[in-house]
Amino acid sequence: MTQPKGTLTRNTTAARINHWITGGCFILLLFSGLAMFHPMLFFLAELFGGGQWTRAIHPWIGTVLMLSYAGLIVQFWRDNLLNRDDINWMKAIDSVLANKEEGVPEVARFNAGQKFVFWSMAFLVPVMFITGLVIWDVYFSAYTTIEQQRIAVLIHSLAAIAAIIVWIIHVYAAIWVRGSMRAMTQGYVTPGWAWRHHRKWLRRLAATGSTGPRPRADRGPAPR
Amino acid sequence: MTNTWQDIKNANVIVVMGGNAAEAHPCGFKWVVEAKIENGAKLLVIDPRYTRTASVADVYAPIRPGTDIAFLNGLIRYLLEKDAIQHDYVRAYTNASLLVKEGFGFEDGLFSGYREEINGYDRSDWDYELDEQGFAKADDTWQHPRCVMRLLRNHVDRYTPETVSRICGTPQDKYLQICELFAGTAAPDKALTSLFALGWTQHSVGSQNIRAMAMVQLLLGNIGVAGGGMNALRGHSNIQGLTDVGLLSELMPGYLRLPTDAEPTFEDYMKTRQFKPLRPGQTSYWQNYRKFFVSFQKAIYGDAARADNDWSYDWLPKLDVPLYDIIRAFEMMANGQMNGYICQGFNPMQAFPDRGKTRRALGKLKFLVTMDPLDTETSRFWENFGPQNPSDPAAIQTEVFQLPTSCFAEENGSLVNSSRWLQWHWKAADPPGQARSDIWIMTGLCHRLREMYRKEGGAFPDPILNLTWNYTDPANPDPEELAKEMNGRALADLKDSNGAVTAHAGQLLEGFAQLRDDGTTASGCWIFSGCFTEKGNQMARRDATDPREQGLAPNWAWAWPANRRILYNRASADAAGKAWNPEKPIIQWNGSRWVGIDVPDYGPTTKPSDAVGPFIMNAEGVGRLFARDQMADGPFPEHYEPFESPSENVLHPKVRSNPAARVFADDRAAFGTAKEFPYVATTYRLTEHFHFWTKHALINAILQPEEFVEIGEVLARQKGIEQGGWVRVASKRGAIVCKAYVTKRIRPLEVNGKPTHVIGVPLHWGFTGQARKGYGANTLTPSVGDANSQTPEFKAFLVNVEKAHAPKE
Amino acid sequence: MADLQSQNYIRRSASTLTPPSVRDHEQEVAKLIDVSRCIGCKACQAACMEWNNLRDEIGHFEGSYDNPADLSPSTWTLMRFAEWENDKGDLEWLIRKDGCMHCEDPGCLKACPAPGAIVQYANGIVDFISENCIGCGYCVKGCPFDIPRISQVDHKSYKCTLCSDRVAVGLEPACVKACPTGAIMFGTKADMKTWAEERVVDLKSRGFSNAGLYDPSGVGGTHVMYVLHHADKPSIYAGLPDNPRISILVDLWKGIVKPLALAGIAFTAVTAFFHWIVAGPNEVQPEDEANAQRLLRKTDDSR
Amino acid sequence: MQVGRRGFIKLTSAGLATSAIGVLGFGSSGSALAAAIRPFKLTAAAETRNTCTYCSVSCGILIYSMGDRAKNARSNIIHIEGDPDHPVNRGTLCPKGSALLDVVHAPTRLKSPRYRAPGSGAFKEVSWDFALDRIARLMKEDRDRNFITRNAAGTQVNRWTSTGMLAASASSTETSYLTWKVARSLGMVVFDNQARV
Repeated sequence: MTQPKGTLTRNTTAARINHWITGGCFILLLFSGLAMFHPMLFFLAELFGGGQWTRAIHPWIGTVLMLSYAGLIVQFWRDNLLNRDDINWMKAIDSVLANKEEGVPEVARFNAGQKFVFWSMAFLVPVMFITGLVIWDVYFSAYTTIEQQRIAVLIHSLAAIAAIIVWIIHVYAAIWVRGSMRAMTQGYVTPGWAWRHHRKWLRRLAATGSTGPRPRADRGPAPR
Repeated sequence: MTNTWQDIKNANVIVVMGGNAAEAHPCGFKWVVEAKIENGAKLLVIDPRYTRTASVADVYAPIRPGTDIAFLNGLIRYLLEKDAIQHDYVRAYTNASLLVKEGFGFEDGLFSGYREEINGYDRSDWDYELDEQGFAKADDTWQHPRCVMRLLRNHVDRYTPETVSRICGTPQDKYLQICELFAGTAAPDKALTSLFALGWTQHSVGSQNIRAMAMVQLLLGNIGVAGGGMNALRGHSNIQGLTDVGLLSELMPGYLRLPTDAEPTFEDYMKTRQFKPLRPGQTSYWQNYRKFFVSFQKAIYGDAARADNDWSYDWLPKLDVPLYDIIRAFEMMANGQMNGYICQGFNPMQAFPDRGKTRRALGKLKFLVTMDPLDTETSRFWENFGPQNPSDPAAIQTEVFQLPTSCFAEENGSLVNSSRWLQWHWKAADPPGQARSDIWIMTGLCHRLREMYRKEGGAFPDPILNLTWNYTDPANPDPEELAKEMNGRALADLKDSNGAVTAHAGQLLEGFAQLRDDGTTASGCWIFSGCFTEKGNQMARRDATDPREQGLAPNWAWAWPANRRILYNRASADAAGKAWNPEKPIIQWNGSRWVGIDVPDYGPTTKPSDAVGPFIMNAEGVGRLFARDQMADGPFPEHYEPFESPSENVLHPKVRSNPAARVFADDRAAFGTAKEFPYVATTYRLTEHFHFWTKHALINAILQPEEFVEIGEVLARQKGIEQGGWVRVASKRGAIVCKAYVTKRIRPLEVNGKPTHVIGVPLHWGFTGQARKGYGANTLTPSVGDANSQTPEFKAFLVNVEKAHAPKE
Repeated sequence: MADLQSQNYIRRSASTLTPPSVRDHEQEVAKLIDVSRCIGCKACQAACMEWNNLRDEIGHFEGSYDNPADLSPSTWTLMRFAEWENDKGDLEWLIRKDGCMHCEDPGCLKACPAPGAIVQYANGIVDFISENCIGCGYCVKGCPFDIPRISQVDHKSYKCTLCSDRVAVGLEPACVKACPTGAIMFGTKADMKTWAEERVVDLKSRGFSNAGLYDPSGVGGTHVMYVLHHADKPSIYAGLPDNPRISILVDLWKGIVKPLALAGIAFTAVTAFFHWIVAGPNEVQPEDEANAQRLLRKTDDSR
Repeated sequence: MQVGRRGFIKLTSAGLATSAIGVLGFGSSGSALAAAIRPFKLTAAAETRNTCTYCSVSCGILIYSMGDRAKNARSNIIHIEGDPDHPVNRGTLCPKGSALLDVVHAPTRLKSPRYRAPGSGAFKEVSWDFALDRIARLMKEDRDRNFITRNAAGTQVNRWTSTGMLAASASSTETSYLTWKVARSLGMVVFDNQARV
C-alpha cells in the first residue's frame, strides 16, 4: 500500500492483517458464542448454518483467535509495558474523555487505555481458550470431570462477557478517536495525529528519523 | 415341576437350593417375588455363591459344592428331633409305617448288597416285607425297628449340626436358622416350595440330592398342596416335551421304557411293568401299562402291529446296558466304536464334560451331522480357532454336514413347559435362505433310507418299511397331524360297559382313559392324550382366567396328564377329604365326588373312606421316604464326596464317593487330586445368556461379552490376582485363560477345619457367535455322571488358579 | 417448530416464551424402580436396546457385571452392581438400574442452549428432540445424575426417553414391561408413591429399618423413583447422589449471569453512545499538524 | 381396549392368532404425535403369538413383523415382546427373551447346507439333495455293517449302536415325536437329549 508522503506508519502490514484476523474471529465468536449463551440470541446460529454448525465451528474459530492473538502479543507486548506515564494518563482521564488533550500527559505508542485493552485480552483470550478446551465436548470431554466442566463453562461465559465489554470499549475508542481506524486499516497516521495522541512516540520517531511504527534502533536515542 | 410357576406365589417359604432361579428363570422367579410381597413369604437361598437369587433372599447360607445331601439329611434329623413334621400327612400319605425286609442295612457308607465287581448293588433286599397276599406289612405306631420311620431316624442320626457344618462349610447359625424356617411349614396350612435345577442334578449324587428334598417335603406335608411341591425348573423350552416323548436312551413316549435284553418276549417285558398294588385297594396306575404300550405300537406301526405278532414288540431295539447316555456315547466314540453322530440342535463341544475328550472323540467319527439354526462349535470342531480350539483339519477325517434349520419363530408346534403345559405356537416368518424345519429334514432322511431299504434291502428293514407315515404331505408332515397322532384316535368304535359308543372309529380320543390294549386305539404318547381332541387343539387355548387367582389358569393351553395342573393334588386334602389349607384348597370331597379348581389326580368318585393313597402311580399308593429298589445308589440318600473333592468323607473315609457311580477307566485317570488342584470349582449360567445360543445374539453379547471366572477376595489376595486381570484356571483335563472377577460374593468355607475356596466358572463362551472367544467351562469338567441318570458332575470338581497373561491369538 | 404441535409442554429448553401448553391437564406418570425386588437380570437393558434399536459396542469383561461399562449414546439404561457389607457383616448385592430420572426440574433442560432440544411434557417425561440438539454437551453439565451422553457420530445428546413413543400410545415403557420380577413399575406418579409406601412397610418388616422412597426434592422430585432398602445412604447404590440438585455453578451460569451479561454489554454500548453524544469525536486539529511539523523539522535540524 | 384384547385372544385358531395391532386400537395416534415423539413403530405390524425358545418357563411372546401378509410382502420380524395375557410371564421377558430378535436375525444363522470333506480345512455350500443323499447313504452303510439283530444269547435285540443321535431341546414336541419314530425305527439306542446336560 502506498502511504502518503509525510505520514507515519502506525501499524505494519503484518500487524494489521494479524489484527483483523483476530478481530474477524472475535466477531464470529461473539455471534456464535452469544447464540449458545442466550436463547434470545439463538437466531444468530442461523448465520453459521444452524446450531450444530455453530457448536462445531465456535471452538475452531476460538483456536484461530488464540493463535492470532498470540501473534499480536508477540508484536505489541513491548510497547504495552506499563510505566509511570500510564499513571499520569489515568490521572487525567477526565480530560481524555472530554477530548481536552491539552491537559493530558504525553504518552508513547500506547496510552493506558489501549494497554488496558491489550492486557485484558491477553488475559481473557487464553482463559477462554483453556476453558473452551475443557468444554469442547467432541474431543476433550473425557479428560475432565463434569464438575470441572461446570466450572469451566461458567468461567468461559464470564470471561466472554468481560471480553465483549472490553471489545466494545476498543471499538468505540477507534470510532471516537478519529484517525485510529485508518491506522489499523491503511496503517498510517498523520504527524498531527501522533502529536495529539502519542506525542512521546512521535518524539522518539523524530529523534531516530523513523517513520514508524518503532524508533530506528541504529540511530541511537533521541537527545533529551 | 409338580406345581405351576404361578403357584409359587402361594408358598410361605421358598427354598432355592441346587439352582439359581432368579438368573436361570427370571420370569418364573417373578412368582417368588410375588409370594414375598403378597404372601409375606421368606426366601431361603443355599448356594456356594451369593447369586442374584441370593440378592433378594431373606436368608442366604453358603454351602460347599456337592454336599447338599449332608445339609438335607441334617435337616431331616432336625425335623424329626424337633418333631416338626406334619404327622397326619406323614402317617397317611407316606410309607413311614411300612416294614422293610430284614436283609436291608447300612454300614460304613455302603447299603446292603454292594457288589464291588459291578460297581453297584444287588437291590433285592431294598424292599418291603410282604404278607401272604403280597401286601407290604405296616406298623402305624412307628415302633417296629424295621419300619421306614425308624430306619430313617437311624440313618440321619449321624448328621448333627456340627457334622453338617463340618462337611458343608455352612456356618451353624445360618444352618439352624434355615432349619427353623423349614420346620415352620410343617403346619398343615403352611407350604414350602423347593425350586431346583442343574445345581442338584449335575452331581454324581444328583438324583439323591433331589430325593433328599422330596423326603423333606413329604415329612412337612408339602407335596400336592398349593404353594408346595418339588419344582424342577427345567432348562430348555421343550426339554420337558422331549423327555415326555421319550427322546432318551432308555425311554419311549409317555415314560414307557424300552425293553432290555433280559426281556426277550412281550410277556417278559410286561411282567416287570404292570405293578401290582402293594397295599390293599391301591390304584397303582401303571397297571394300565399294556394299554399305553399297545396303543403306542398301533400309532407307529399301524396295521403291522397285531396281537399275533405281540404288537411288533420285536421291532423295538433292546438295551444291553442301562443307558446309552452321552458319557457312554463319547466313551464309545473315543474308543472308535461309533461311526456316525447326528446333533439336532445340540452342541456337545460346549455342553459335554471334558471338552478335550469330546473334540478327540468327534474326530474319530466317519460322519457328523449337525442340524441347527446357528453356527455351532460342534459343527466346527475340526477347524483351528487358535488356543480356544486347537484342531488340525488335515488330521481329521470326519465328514461334517451342517444343516440349517428354522427357529421357533418360523414354525408351528407345541412346547411343553416346566409345569407340563403344552403350548401351541405359530409361525411368524419364513426361515432365512435355504433353512428348513427339523421335520422336513428328518422326513427327508427317513424317505431316503426307506427307499434304499425298499430297493436294496439291508439289515432288518421291517420297522423302517412299516413305520406309519400317512400324513397329508408325506414330505413335510403338518405339526397338527403329528399332534393328533400323539393324542390318539379310535381305530374301531369304542363302547363303554353298557355298549354305548364313546368314540367312533377314526375319532380323536378325549383322554388316555379311553385307551385299550386290544388294538382298537392308537396313541403316540399316552400322557398327551387329550391335547388335540374332536373339540380342537386344546394346546392353543388362550383363556387366562384363574379361579380365586390361585395360579392354575386351567383353561390356558393344556397340561399333561389330563389337563391336571398340580400333581398329587389329592394330597392337598386330609384323609377325610378336607383341604389342609382351607384358604387355598385345590380339590375337596363334597360327599359324592372330588371337586375344586383342578382336575383331581385321583379317581373322581373314589371315597375318602376307601383309603386309597394319593400317589396313584406308586404301587403302595403313598410317597416314598424309603425308595425301595428304585435308586441305584440306595433307598436313602447318603452323603458322598464329589469324585474330585478337597476333603475326605468324614462319615466313612473308606467310601468316599458314590460307590454306585459308573466311571470309565480313562475318565478315572483324568481325575485330579487336591494336592495338585486345591480349589473347588463349579460351573453355572449367568442370566444374560442362555447356554451357548445367546452369544450369537448381539444384545446378549453386549450384556456379557467375555469369558471370566469368579474368585473370592481372600484367594485373589493370596494369589496376587487383580480385579479384571487375566488368570489361568486348570483342571487335570485342561485349562482356560480368562479374566478374573474378584468378588465378595464367594467367601472361603471352613470345611473339616480347613479353609476351602470355591471358584465359579460361567459357561457361556465358545469360538463362534458374536461374543468374545472363550475356552468354555467344559474344558475343565470331569466325565463322571450321577449313578442313576448319568448327568455329568459339572457342579463340583477341582482346579488350580494362577495369575496369567492374555492368550495369544 | 413442528414439535410444538403436541401442545403439552411444561418446559422447553432455551425458550424465553411459554411454549404451547394448554394441554396440561394430564396425569403425571412415573416409573418406580424397587431395588429390593431387582435381581439385576438386565432384561430392562435388553428390552431398551431392542425397542429403541440401540446396539452398543461389544465390550470386555472389566471386573464387574456392569456391561456395557457405562451409559452411552447407545446405552440408555444400565444395571450398576455394588457389593456392600452391612453392619452385621452380611453381604448385600445392591443392584441399581441407572438411567434418566426425568426430574421435575431438569438440569439438562435448564442448561440446554438450543430451543426445543429438550422438552418436558405435561406427563413429566423429559425428552430430547434430536432435530434441535446442537451437541454442545451443556445438558451433561446440567444433569445432577450424570446421564446424557453425546454421540461422537452424529453429535446429538441421548438418554432414556421413558419410551415416550410407547407412553404416547398408552403403553408402558419397554423396560417396565420386560422386568421379570416387577422391580420396575409404571403408572401415575401418585399411584407409584402409594405403592412405594406399601413396599417400604414390607421392607421395614423384614428388618430394613431405613427403607424409603427416593424422590429427591432437590430436583423437585423425579418421574423415575427408587424404593431403596437403605434410603438413608443412597450413595451405596453405585453412587446414587445423596442429595441431588442442579449444580450451583449451572444455576449461576444459566441464572444470574445471563441477564447480568446482557445488561453489562448493553450498558457499555449505551455509555459509549452517550459519550459520543456528549463529547463527540476526538479529531486532530490543524495546530496538532503544525506542532508535529515543527517537531519533525527541529529534530531534523539537530541531526 | 383391554376387554377387546382379552376377547380377541380367546380365539384359538391359527388364522386368528395373528392380526394387525391396529385392531387393538393403536390406530392413528402414532402419526399425530410423530412431530415431537418417535412414531410408534408397531402401528400396522402383523402380530403373531409364539413361545420363547429358551428356558422352560416358556413365556408367551408376541412377534411383530413387517408386512401385512400380502402376497408380495415378505414378512420380516421387527420386534418381539412379552404376551401380557400369558398367565406365567404376564408380558415380562428376561434379558434373553427381550433379545430374541437378535437371535432370529443373528449373523451366524445358517442359510445353506454346508459340507466339509475329510481332511478339508473349509466348509463348502451344497444342495439339500447332496447333503441328505450322502447322509442317508452313510447311515445305511453303517447300519447294514453294524446292526445287531440278535445278541449272543440269541435274543432278537435290533440294536444299532454305531451311529447315535442327540435330539434338540427347543424343537417342538411334534418334531421330537417324528424324530423318535425315525431314530427308533432304525434301531438307534445311542439316543439322548439335553435333559441330562
